[in-house]
Formats: sequence, structure tokens, C-alpha cells
Amino acid sequence: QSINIGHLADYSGGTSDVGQPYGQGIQDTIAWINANGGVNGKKINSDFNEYGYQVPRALAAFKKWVGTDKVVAIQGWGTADTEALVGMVTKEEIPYYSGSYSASLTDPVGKVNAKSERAAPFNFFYGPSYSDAARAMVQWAADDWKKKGKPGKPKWVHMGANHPYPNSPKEAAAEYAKSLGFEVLDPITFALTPGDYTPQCLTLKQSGANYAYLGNTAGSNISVLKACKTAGVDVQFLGNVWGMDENAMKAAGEAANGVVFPVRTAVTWNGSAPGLATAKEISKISDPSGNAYRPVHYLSAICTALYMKEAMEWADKNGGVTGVKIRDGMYQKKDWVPKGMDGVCNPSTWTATDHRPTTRVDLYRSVVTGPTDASVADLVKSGAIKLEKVATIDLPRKTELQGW
Amino acid sequence: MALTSLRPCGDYRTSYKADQTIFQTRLTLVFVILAIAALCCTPLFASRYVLSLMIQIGYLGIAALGLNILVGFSGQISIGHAVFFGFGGFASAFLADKGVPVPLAIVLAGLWTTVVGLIFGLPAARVKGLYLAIATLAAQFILQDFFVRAEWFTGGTHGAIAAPFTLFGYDLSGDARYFYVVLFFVVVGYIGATNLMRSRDGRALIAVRDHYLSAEMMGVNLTKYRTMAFGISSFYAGIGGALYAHYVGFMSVEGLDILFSIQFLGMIIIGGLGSIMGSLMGTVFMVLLPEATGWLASALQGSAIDQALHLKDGITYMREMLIGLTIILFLIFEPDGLAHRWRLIKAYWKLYPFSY
Amino acid sequence: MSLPAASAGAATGVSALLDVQNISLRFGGLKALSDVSFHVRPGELFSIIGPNGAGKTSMLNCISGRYTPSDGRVVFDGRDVTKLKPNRRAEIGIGRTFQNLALFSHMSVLDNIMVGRHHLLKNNFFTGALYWIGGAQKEELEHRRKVEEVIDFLDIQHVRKATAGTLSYGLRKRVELARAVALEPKLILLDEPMAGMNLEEKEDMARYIVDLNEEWGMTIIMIEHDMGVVMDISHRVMVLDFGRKLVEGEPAAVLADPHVRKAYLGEEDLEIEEAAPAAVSA
Amino acid sequence: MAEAALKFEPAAETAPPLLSVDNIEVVYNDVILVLRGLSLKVPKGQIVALLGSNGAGKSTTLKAISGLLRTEDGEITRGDVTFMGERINGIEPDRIVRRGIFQVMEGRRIIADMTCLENLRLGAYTRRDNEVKSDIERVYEYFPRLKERTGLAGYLSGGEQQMLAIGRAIMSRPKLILMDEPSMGLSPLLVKEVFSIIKKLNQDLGVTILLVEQNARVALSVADYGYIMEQGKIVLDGSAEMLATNEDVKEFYLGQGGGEERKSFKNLKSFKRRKRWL
Amino acid sequence: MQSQLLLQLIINGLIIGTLYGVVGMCFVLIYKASQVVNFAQGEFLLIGAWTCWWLLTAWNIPFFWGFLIAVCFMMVFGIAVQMIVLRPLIGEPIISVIMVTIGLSIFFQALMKWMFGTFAQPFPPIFPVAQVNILGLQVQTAYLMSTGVSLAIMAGFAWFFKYSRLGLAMRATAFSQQVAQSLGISVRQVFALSWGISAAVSAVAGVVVGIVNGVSSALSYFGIKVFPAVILGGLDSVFGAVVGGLIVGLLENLGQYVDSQYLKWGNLYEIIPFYALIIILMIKPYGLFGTRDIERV
Ligand SMILES: Nc1ncnc2c1ncn2[C@@H]1O[C@H](COP(=O)(O)OP(=O)(O)OP(=O)(O)O)[C@@H](O)[C@H]1O
Ligand SMILES: Nc1ncnc2c1ncn2[C@@H]1O[C@H](COP(=O)(O)OP(=O)(O)OP(=O)(O)O)[C@@H](O)[C@H]1O
Ligand SMILES: [Mg+2]
Ligand SMILES: [Mg+2]
Repeated sequence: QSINIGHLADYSGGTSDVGQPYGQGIQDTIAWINANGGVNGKKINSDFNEYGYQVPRALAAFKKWVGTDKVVAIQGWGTADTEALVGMVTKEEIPYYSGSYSASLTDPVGKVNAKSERAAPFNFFYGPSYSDAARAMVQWAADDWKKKGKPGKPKWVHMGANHPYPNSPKEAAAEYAKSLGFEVLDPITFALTPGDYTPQCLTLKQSGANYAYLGNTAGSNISVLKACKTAGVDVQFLGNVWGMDENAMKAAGEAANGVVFPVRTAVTWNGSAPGLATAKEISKISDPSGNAYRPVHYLSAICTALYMKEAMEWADKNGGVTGVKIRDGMYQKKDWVPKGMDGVCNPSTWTATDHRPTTRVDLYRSVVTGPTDASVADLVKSGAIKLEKVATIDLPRKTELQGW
Repeated sequence: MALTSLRPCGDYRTSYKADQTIFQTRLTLVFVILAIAALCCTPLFASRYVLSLMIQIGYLGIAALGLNILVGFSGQISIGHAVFFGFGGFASAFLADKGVPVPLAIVLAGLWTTVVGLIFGLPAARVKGLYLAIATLAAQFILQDFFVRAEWFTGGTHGAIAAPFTLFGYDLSGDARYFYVVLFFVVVGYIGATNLMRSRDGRALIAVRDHYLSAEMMGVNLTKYRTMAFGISSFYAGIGGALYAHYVGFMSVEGLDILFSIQFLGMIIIGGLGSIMGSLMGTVFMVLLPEATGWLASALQGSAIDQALHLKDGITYMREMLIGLTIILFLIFEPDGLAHRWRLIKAYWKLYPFSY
Repeated sequence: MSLPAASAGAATGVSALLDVQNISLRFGGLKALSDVSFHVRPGELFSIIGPNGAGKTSMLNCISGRYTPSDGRVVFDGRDVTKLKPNRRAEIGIGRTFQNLALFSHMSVLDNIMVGRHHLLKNNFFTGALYWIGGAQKEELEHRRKVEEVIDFLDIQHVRKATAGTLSYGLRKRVELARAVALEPKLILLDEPMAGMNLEEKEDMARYIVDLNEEWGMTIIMIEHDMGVVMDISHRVMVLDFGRKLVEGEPAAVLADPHVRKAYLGEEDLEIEEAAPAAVSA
Repeated sequence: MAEAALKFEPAAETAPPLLSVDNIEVVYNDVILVLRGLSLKVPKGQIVALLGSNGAGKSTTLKAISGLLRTEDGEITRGDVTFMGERINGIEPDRIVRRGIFQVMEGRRIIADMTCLENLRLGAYTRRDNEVKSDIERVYEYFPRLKERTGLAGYLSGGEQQMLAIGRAIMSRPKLILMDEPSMGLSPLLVKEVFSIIKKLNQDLGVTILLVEQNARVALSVADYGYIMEQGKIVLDGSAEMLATNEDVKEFYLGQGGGEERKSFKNLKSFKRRKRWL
Repeated sequence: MQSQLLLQLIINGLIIGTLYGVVGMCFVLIYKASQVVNFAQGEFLLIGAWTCWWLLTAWNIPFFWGFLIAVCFMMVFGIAVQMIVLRPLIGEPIISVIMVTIGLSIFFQALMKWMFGTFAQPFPPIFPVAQVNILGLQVQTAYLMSTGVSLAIMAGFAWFFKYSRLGLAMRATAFSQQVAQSLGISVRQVFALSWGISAAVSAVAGVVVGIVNGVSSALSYFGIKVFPAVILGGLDSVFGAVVGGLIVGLLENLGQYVDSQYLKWGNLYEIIPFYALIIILMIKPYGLFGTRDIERV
């Protein structure tokens, strides 16, 4: 007897740079679960679908899963496809674990406040929402400003493409920044693809911004960081979860030095935590040598998959592995850390009225010293690339801040 | 594009009316009716996956037909079809949100998109060929930008919720029921286009494509027809987009990018430019291709070949490559599109065994 | 080769159908036409001849609206059409064929000819798409009947359904004529209708043109290099040379003009001398 | 001695012709059969005329020889085309040009967005000698009008384009020119000139010419030999003199049937007699 | 302060504009020979950049040689692609060929991801000084290099089309493959040559962008970005591509200026070239330097 799930991943499309490690993490974890007793002895049968970040293909995959495969849960990916599927997912009652952390997915009730758009009762993700992560960075920036003892109002600016994903936390961050006494500058737009962003950097420089939030994915962020370094812009950059990681640090080189961004797990690959041993076991599934360095996205994928697994276990014991039961399974624990992942996955809580897993955000700073023309594993080992924890921000879990 | 008239001999008509029918032989008519009847039965036994693919083929096929009218029949390439598709979706969602019944909203969205298409078709009065094609690329970017900006209309970056399709209070939103909605629009849309192409304005469109100078001197108003082609094409795109929006229940600017526009082009080129049924055939091809390669990939996954060659992730890339490769090979062997091959096959069988 | 009495009569009293007044046409430094005037009376078969590059086609283009003359006026049927767009001119009754074939090559012959009737048809995008409902079918069939008349007249029944682009040169020329005739024009402009035809086909073509003129009552302006045809069937001839009008008049008179012989026919041409009575054997 | 041998006529006659087309069958689009077993020979140094009504397949024959057929979805499905003893069907058209066959295509086909000079230079594309300049002068001498027109060739009048197309053939200095209706659209004066040029090319430069022409009279006056085709087949052939005196040819191609006077175009009957050789 | 910003933006616009110009020329080259718009141009950039990167990092070849080998390789590659994929399509409808280039783009995009992974990779440091100051603007040395190389390439192209025999042959081929063949021009050779040169030149641009931004699959987006430049200048004009490139480069930068100072729209930078494109096309339907179609009957 097995449990069918669907797995949507982008290895070849526009977000493949982060989609690949994340997808690999999910695949490895499922395989590891199956090799280690499955879900109460039942194997998870995951149908992998590489959809190249194209909504129509995601749609087709979803229909196949609900129509033919009768899946009970889905590991999804991007904002576009997740949002397009929200309605169907709700109707089909299939828990959907996305790579998109858009705050609009955290309202299971619908209209918990004036700003929340619609109900997404079957959507889950692991980690702080884009909006909460951005708020945390605003918070950190405020503290940083105070700590440095600089005079006047700090200036906050949002940078990113005019697209749903980068825009998702724009309003939240801006409001929060204003409330903390920031001057919020006009957002600066740059596309989701690499290019010459010198003009944006010159504008940034001229605007006198102090804190700049980069809302895009890594590829274009790298371009901005490099251009701004060349142009000699002195700004504290803050990155989105998908906007910075070890690979991007390597690619951007010293330009990435100092960028602060949220990390969803309590440690990174070379840190130390009891749970990392399990993670390294899981990693061996696709890398038997055990030498691979796994970026932050891989670890959070492990956590995501394990939450799903444990929710399934609960469901199995409480009336059968169905979509609804799995969803209920997600509500069973408070400050939940999957078994064997202590010190890796951050304690998370989902409730029937609030799908924000956590409002506590760990912020790290990327530290790049010296040239980066070696493999990421070597660079991390040699210390040329380092992730330095700078703060943990605890945001109040307010209903007014949910869903936007 | 040597489209030879391959009408079989021994096929006599006694009235002009009989000669002007859509279906060249009674058999074809019977065949088409049977096909539609068969399609009507599919929801009874087909899985929802199959149904959803067919629904997808339906709404994309309607939009592709629009593009084919523009590119294939009027000879003006557009690389911005996706945004008109998107506009239809947003418009219909918007109208439904304002209380317009969904079926009406879909039609109105089509008309609204027509107006937008006409506006973006204005350069066609002066600009031709690939220059025009790239001007439509401008439409792609400008409208994409507009979608993000116009919160009142599209819900901005959050996207818009599209009400489910109901007719006289009867909910038609599940795959099995929505299938009929799409089928209806497909049949009406395709018959409409066929009729259009055999009457005055359709002919004028083709004339403009084939030789605009002489068309003008035969009394065809170039500006009008060049621009109107954009209007009609947008109408179909808008209807297709609206059907999509109410199928998914949500419309977002993401995904309405240039890649999507290019996919539409792929559909009609592969199907056959200037062929109405070709549009549908091409859509089938383009929708099923990734699925087919997906089946292949999952069949390969973990198989002996996979193990032997250590493909692993490679399979996902090979799948993409296969998609690219299939398109290339297909066009090398069938540069005139599926419709052309279909015509040749038909001619061959009708004349068999006297092929010459 | 005297004109039939009826036509001759028509040629005098009645006012001109087409009146070309002091047309000049310039392309950059090149003067394709300088100060050319002439008129064509209703029912006339008027020929324009002249050496290559003399401006004959340019003249037709000025009449049909492809070119706008830099100077002068074109008056058709009492109306100044100098600034009118080509499609409007087609609507008020000017049809034409082209020197280099200009058929809609991917359309069937039938559809090509139907395009000629564009301005006579009323159905539009909407009624066209509805076809059976809005009366488009009825209209299309009516016009199909008219088109079939033209097809019968020009003897192209056998290629009715063929794609125009695959026809041989001579047939294409005929289809082009059919398309222009379908327009039901008052004035039809023919640009070298007999180029590329052998004798037999030229005879056919000449017959069509004469019939159009005499039986269908169309006024015709024809450009042709075959002197035999020009002399035999036209009522009046105008000679252009280097964009200028050399002479105009009855065929025989024009033929006798020494300037024409020098510029166009070649000085010591035996063939033409005998063009009227007989041709020299090869 | 050698000269004497060359002049020895019977030897030349038994020598293989420059071009021979043996029983070819041509199909367009895989379904439309146009040539049905056509054969003809073009002896070196001669002018051979190919006559026939519209749609008989004259242009198709030329395209089959020059290889351009394949650019129009046509195919030789049977038979051989042999040039200088080598089979050339199926060879790329540009290679055939380099072997010395140049086709003047029907409908002029000059390159509209280039100047006359550039068009002429392209005519000499396959040549590598340095007489290109003097040949251009020669063409200008034949057609002075071309020299005056400095703009784009696309704006030339029909006749001027025809001159350019012929000039381009002269520029390529081939062994064999296939001319498809060279007189089309030319004024009477120029028709004569063009044919005298054709004659000159043949006599002075020794170019062999296969001539498709509707103006049968002029064509037969310059040709050595002639073929008449109908519906994809040769129906009559013979020396130019012989054809010119053939009654049928006289009636239907030369317009002087039965030795009577040339008929006027004016008074043709619509039920006139038609002749088909089949 | 503001005028300083404006000045710097203008300089930057010109520098980036030359880069657009170079990629634009690659389009023009293929277009001029075959009327095909190559949608795989971006992938050519990408493959060139990856090749050079690979030579430099895996083999530790000095930049100059690595660059040279990459360019030569791309030349061969372009010819090979042409031979294998485009040759069978000679004489077929242009639009089908354009679609094939889209297929090529999908194919190579995936292949490159498979071979080199999905992550952006940095080039090893190449120039002793990473940036140079021009009138107050810090400019990446790689961009300067590209500007130099571009100017040379542009001059070469201009000469090629005006005077060389092959250049003429290319134009003839573009006009009509049938006519070109009838003149003895080998359409295959002409295509091979144009694709070869185009790919090689793309490699130059690819390497430059790679040095500046790191190499990643997203680099191929450059191919589409250049469309407005090519059209602005006129599809068949080498000079036009260059001018178009400069205009687009300037427009983007000025757009950013106007946007940040006055309009506050957000992404004028991205879309202003398209507005300009429509306006210019309405005034000049064949771009600034494109040849008009001959409209004669
Ligand atoms: N659009 C144009 N641009 C430039 N020159 C032109 C244009 N149209 C015609 N010409 C020139 O004007 C002159 C007259 O051309 P036209 O076509 O009227 O000659 P024609 O008398 O018809 O000659 P033919 O008998 O050879 O067809 C020619 O020299 C031609 O090159
Ligand atoms: N590309 C093509 N596709 C299909 N049929 C063709 C094609 N080209 C020519 N044909 C057909 O082949 C036949 C012979 O045509 P061809 O052009 O060889 O005639 P022709 O003898 O040169 O006539 P003309 O004197 O009118 O030029 C015609 O019936 C024509 O319809
Ligand atoms: Mg003319
Ligand atoms: Mg012919």
C-alpha cells in the first residue's frame, strides 16, 4: 500500500537555480523516508514533474494528479502556479506545500483582515512568509541604524521586478518600515533576468537609501550587487529567501559581501546540530560520496517534506491518509520540529486559522572574502564564503499582519 | 507554402450552394458530426487528467485560431498573443466580479479584448512584416506592465479571482461539465472562422496577405483589414483567456510572458499557417508534447537505461531537449505544418491507387 | 483597319470618361512622366505604346492611384480623383491588371475573382462568420453566379479551383483579367495583357478584350508591345517616349509617324511595314 | 590538321550533344504530373528553340535542367538530364550553374533591392577571371538604358528589368544559357536587339542556347533547331527551317495558316479551330 | 548632483548600447542572409560564455587564448548548427525556420543547464583592474573591452556588406533563395558563413556579459532584449543595429533617470525602449536605416 503525492519542480525554467536544490531536497527526502520505514510502513509514491516554471504545464500536472493518480498531497513550487492552483487545491482538498512563501497563502479562512485577499485553506509552506521575512529585515535595519548611532531617519527602498513574486512583500515591508520611522523611498525596478543594472545602482546611490531590499531571485540580484559594487554604492542590501544563497554568493563574489537575508533553518550545511546528521543521511541518497555541499534551500526542502510526512502519519492513525486528514495533521502540534531534525528545522505551528508557520526570522549575513573561483564546497571549507548569523527577529503574531 | 488545391476529381456539384459548403463531401460532414458527438461523450469515461488536457487544448486552441487568423491568413506576425489572452482573462474576471453573469462576461471580455487588439493593431496600418512583429513585442511588454499596474482591473500583482462558470444558476465548473462549455466555444469559434474565411472579409484578409498592392487596387481597404485582423485575433484570444480564467478560477500576470506568446506561434506554425483546423492540430501537438515527453521521462526514471547512463537529473533536461528537438525535427520533415500533411494524406487516399 | 462606325461616333460627341490633365511624375531626379495629357471617351479602346521605361506603367499607376502625380489632375467620370486612394478608385469603377503578375497566389482562382467583387459585396466580419444567419450565404451565392459568368467568358472553368500560384504564366494573366472584370469597372486598365503568350493565346486574349469593349461596354486602356494587336483592335493610340507624349491618334496615323518608328519600332523595320497586311516568314 | 578535323561535319554530328534530356517525368508537390516523358537534345554551339502553349511545361523543362525545380517542390521522378556527358539531375542548382548552365528565369527575377550594377556583378558570381569589368561595359553597350538607371533595380520598368536579366546571363559567361521568354515585355525595337544579341552570343562567344519563346517567328529565325511541346510532351521537332514551313506550325504559331494573309486580331471568331497534337 | 547622475547614465547608456549593437549585428547578419530572425541568438551568447568559462576554469587557459578558442569554437558551432538543422530547411517557409530557431533555443537552454548546472558561475578575475573611471562613472573593464571589440567588428561588417562578393551574395540570398541559386550562389555556403560569423560574434558578447554578471542560463535573455535595438535601427542595416543599440542603451538609462526623478512609475527602464519603438516605427516603418520594401507593380 502506498501514498500518492505529486511533486512539481523547476529544474529547467526561469527559477531553476534555486528550484534545482530545493527539488532535489524533496526528492531525496521522500526516497529516504521510503527507505526508512515510510509513513507507518506505507511507501510514498511521488510523481515527479518538472514543469519548467510554466503555468499550463503545472495545471496539466495537477489534473493528472487529481484525476489519475489520486494524490493526497502535493509538493509544489512557484508563486504563479501555486496561486493559479489555489482554487482547485481548495476544491479538491489536497494539501499543497509550495516553494512560494507568499503571505497570501497564509490565510486559511479568507479575509482575516481587510488586506487579505482570499482563503487558501490547503496551502502550506515551511518558513517565514515573504512579508514576515521582509518585516523582520525592516526590524533588523531599525536596530542596526540605532546601533550604529547614525543621525536622522533611515531610508528604506524596495528593489525588484514588477511581478507578483518580488512585489508580494513590498507593501508589508513599506508599511512596517514607516511605522518604525523609516523614510520609504520609491521602489526601484529591475527585471528578473541578469542584465546591466548600473542605472538602478546610480539611482540608488543618488537617492541616498540606507537599506535596500532585493526582491528578485538570485540571478538578477547578482547583477545588481555587482553593478552597485562597481558604481560604489554604499547601501546595506537585504535579500529575499530565494534571492541569496551560497551559490549566489559564489557567483557574485565580493559584491555579495554583507548582504543580509533570512535563512529558514536553524543551521546551514556546515553548522552543527543533531538534526544535520539526518540531513546528511538524506543527502547521501543522491550523493553517495557524502561530499556534496547543500545550499540552504536543500535543507528547507527536507523540513518541508518531513512536515508533510508527519502529518501523513497522524492522518494514517486518525482515519486514513486523505487530503483533509493530512491538513488536520498539520494542525496537531505546536512548535513542531520533525523527528530527527532537531536544531535544523525551526519550530513551526500551523492552526486552522493561521498558516504562518513561524513569525520568528533568523537573519544571516553573507561574508565573502577573496576570490570565489572554486567549488562551493571548497569555498565554504576554506572560509571564503561564510554565512554569519546576525540576528533572530521575533515578530508579533498579529492577525492584522496575516495574509498580506 | 505551396498549397495546391488537391480536390479529387469525380466529385461533382450541381449547384453553387453545394459547391460552397464547408465540408467538401458528405462523408466529411458526417465525420465531423460524429467526432463532435464522440467528444460529447468523453466526459463519461475519460479521466479528469485527459479531460483537463482537452479543456486546455480547447481554450488554447481558440486563442491559437485567433493568432492563425492574424498570422496565417492576414500575414502579420504577432509575438504578443499571450497578453491578449491574458487581457481576456482579466476582463472576464473583472466583469464577473462586477456581477455580470459569467457566460456573458466571457463574450464581453472577448469584445473588450478586440478593442484593445485594435488599438495595438494600429501600427499595422503603416508597419509591415517583422517590423510589425517586433512592434507586437512592444504590446507584449507594455500590456504586461499594464497588468501589474492596473490594480483596479487586474488586482495588480495579487491577481484576480475569476468566478466559476454558472449558467442559469447551474454550476458548470468541474472538469466534466466545463468541458462542454469549452467544447461549445471551440465549435462555435471554429465554425465562425471557417465561415469568415469563405466570405468577403476573410477573402480580403488573405488577399492583403498575398499581394497587398493589388488587393488595394481591387478595392480592399488595407488599413481597415490590417487593423481588423488584430481585432479578430484578439477577440479569439480574449475568449480563450476568459475560458482559462474561469477554468482556473484565478488570473495572474505571471505566466503571460513572451515564452507563452511564442508557444502560441509554435502551435500555429506546427499546425499549419493559414489552416483553420491546423490551429487545433498544432495546439494538440504543443499541449501533448510536454506531456508525452513527461511520460517518457517517468518511464525512463529508474529504468535500466537511467541506471546505466547515470542520467538522474539529466532526464529532466533531456525532456526539455526532447521538446526542442521534436519541434526542430517536426519542422524539418513537415515545414508546412500538420494541416498540409493531412491534406496530402487525404488527397492520396482519395486518388489511390492513381496517385498522379 | 477602320473603326466600327458606332465607336467612331462615340469617340466624338460624348464627354471624356477619363481626363488626364498635365500629369507629371518625378522619382528623385528621374522624370517618369512630364506634362502628359490625354482623355479617353466612354466605350473607347485606347492603347498606350512606347519604348521600355517610357512611363506607360507609371501612367496607369497614376490613373489607378498607386502613384500620386507630382503635378496635374486625373478626372474620372467628371470627378477629380487625383488624391483618391486606390481602393476608392476601384469602387468608383477603375479596374486593372498588372504587368508583373499580381495574383493572390495562395488563393484559388475562384477566390481571386471573388476578391474582385469585394466592393460589390456587403457582408462583413460579423455576418460573414454567421454565414447562414445574416444573409451572407445568399449574397455570396449570388455573386458566385456573376463570377461564373466571367469564368465562362474567359474560358478558365477548368482551373476554377486551382491555386492561382501554380498556374502557368498565360493562365495567370487570364485570371488577372477575370479578376479585373469581376470588379464591374467602367474603365479597365490592361498592362501588357499579351506578354508571354503565343499567337493562339494572343488571339484569344484579343477576342476577350474586344468583347469586353464591344459587348460588355467597358472602356479600356491597354499597354501592349505587340504592334499587330495594337493596330488591329485599338481605336486610338498614344505614344510615350521618355515620359513625354509623342503622338496620339488613330493607329494607322501613329504608325506612320517617323518619330514613332525611330524611337519605338526601329528604323528599317520591314515587319511593321507589313504588319497590317501580312508578316514576313522567318 | 586539327582544324580540318573540327570542321568535319559528320564527326560533330555523332559527338554527344552538350545537353540531353532523356524521357524525364516531373512531378510537383508529389502529385501533379507535369512532364510526361520529355526528351530533347541541345547540340553544342547551337540555338535550340522550345515552343509550346501556356502551361505546356516549357518553364518546367528549363527548371528541370537547371535544377531550380527542387526549389519549387518539384522533382524529376524519372529520366536523366545529361550535360557534357554527366548526369546532372538531383544536383544542387548552384553547382549546375558552376558547371556552366545559366537560366534566365521567367518573370525577370532581378534582385529588387540592389542596383543594376550589383545585379550584374552577381551575374558574374561564379567567375573568377578579371574580365568582369569589361563584360559589364559590354552589357551597358547592349543596353545603354541600364547605365542611366542608378537606383534600385526594383524600380526599373518591366522592360528594363528584362534587359537586366539578360545582361546578368551575359555576365555569367556560361556554356549553356536557358532563356525563358527573353522577349517578354520588350518593345519591338528591343526584341530585335535582344535576338541579335542572342545570335551574337552564340556566334561570337560560342554560347549554346536553349530558348523558350512565345514569339515563334523570331525564335525560329535565330534558332537552328526547334521543338514543339504540348501537355508535357514533345509533339514535333525539326530544324528551324523545317518547322517554319510546317503547315500546322505556320497556322498556330506563326499565324499564317494555309499561306493566306495574316488574320486580323479584330475579327477573330470565338469558335476558331484549335489544334492539339496529342 | 543630478546633472552628474545624468552624465553618468548617458555614458553608461553608450557603453551598454555598443554591447546591444554587437548582439544586434548578429541578428542582422543572419537576417540579411536568410530573412530569418534567430530566436536562439541568446543561446549562442550563452554557449559562447560557457565555453570560455569552462576553458578558463577547468583548463586554466589564459583569458586571451580561452577567449580566442571560444570564439573559434562558436564559429564552427554556428556552421554545424546550420548544416545539421537549417540546411534541410533551405527553400522552406521562413516562418518555419524561425520556429526552428525557437526549438533550438529550447534545446540548447536545457542542454546548457544539464552540462553546466543551473547556478550562475563567476569568471575568474581577468583584468588587473576591475573597473575604470570615465568622467566619474565607474565602468567595468570588460565593458570597455567589449566597446573596443564592438567598434572593430562593426567596421568589418559594414565593409563586408558593401564591397565583398560574399556580402553581395548574402543579400541576394536574402532576397530570394531561388534567384540566388540560379546565379550560382551556394545558399548553403552563405548560410553557413552567416551563422558561423553570427555565432562567433555572439560569443564575444556572451563572454563580456558573463564576465560582468557571471554565466548563467538567464544570460540568454539578452537575445530578446536586443530586438528593439535591431528594429529601431532597421532589420537589415548593420549600421542601424549599432545606432539602435546605442539608442536603446541611452533610452534605458534616461528612462531610469526620468522615472526616478519625476515619473515614479517603477519600470520605465524596461519598457521605454518599446514605447520608443512604436513611436519610431509609426514615423519610419522600416526603422531608422532599414531599406524599404520595393512597392512597384
Ligand atoms: N517607384 C519608382 N521609383 C523610381 N523609379 C521608378 C518608379 N516607378 C517607375 N520608375 C522609373 O520610371 C520609368 C518609367 O517606368 P514605367 O514602368 O512606367 O515604364 P514602362 O513604360 O511601363 O516600361 P516597360 O514597357 O518596360 O514596362 C522607368 O525608368 C522606371 O525606372
Ligand atoms: N510550383 C508548381 N506547383 C504545381 N504546379 C505547377 C508549378 N509550377 C508549374 N505548375 C504546373 O505545371 C504546368 C506547366 O507549367 P509551366 O510553367 O512549365 O508552363 P509553361 O509551358 O512555361 O507555360 P507559360 O508559357 O504560360 O509560361 C502548369 O499546368 C502549371 O500549372
Ligand atoms: Mg511597364
Ligand atoms: Mg513558362
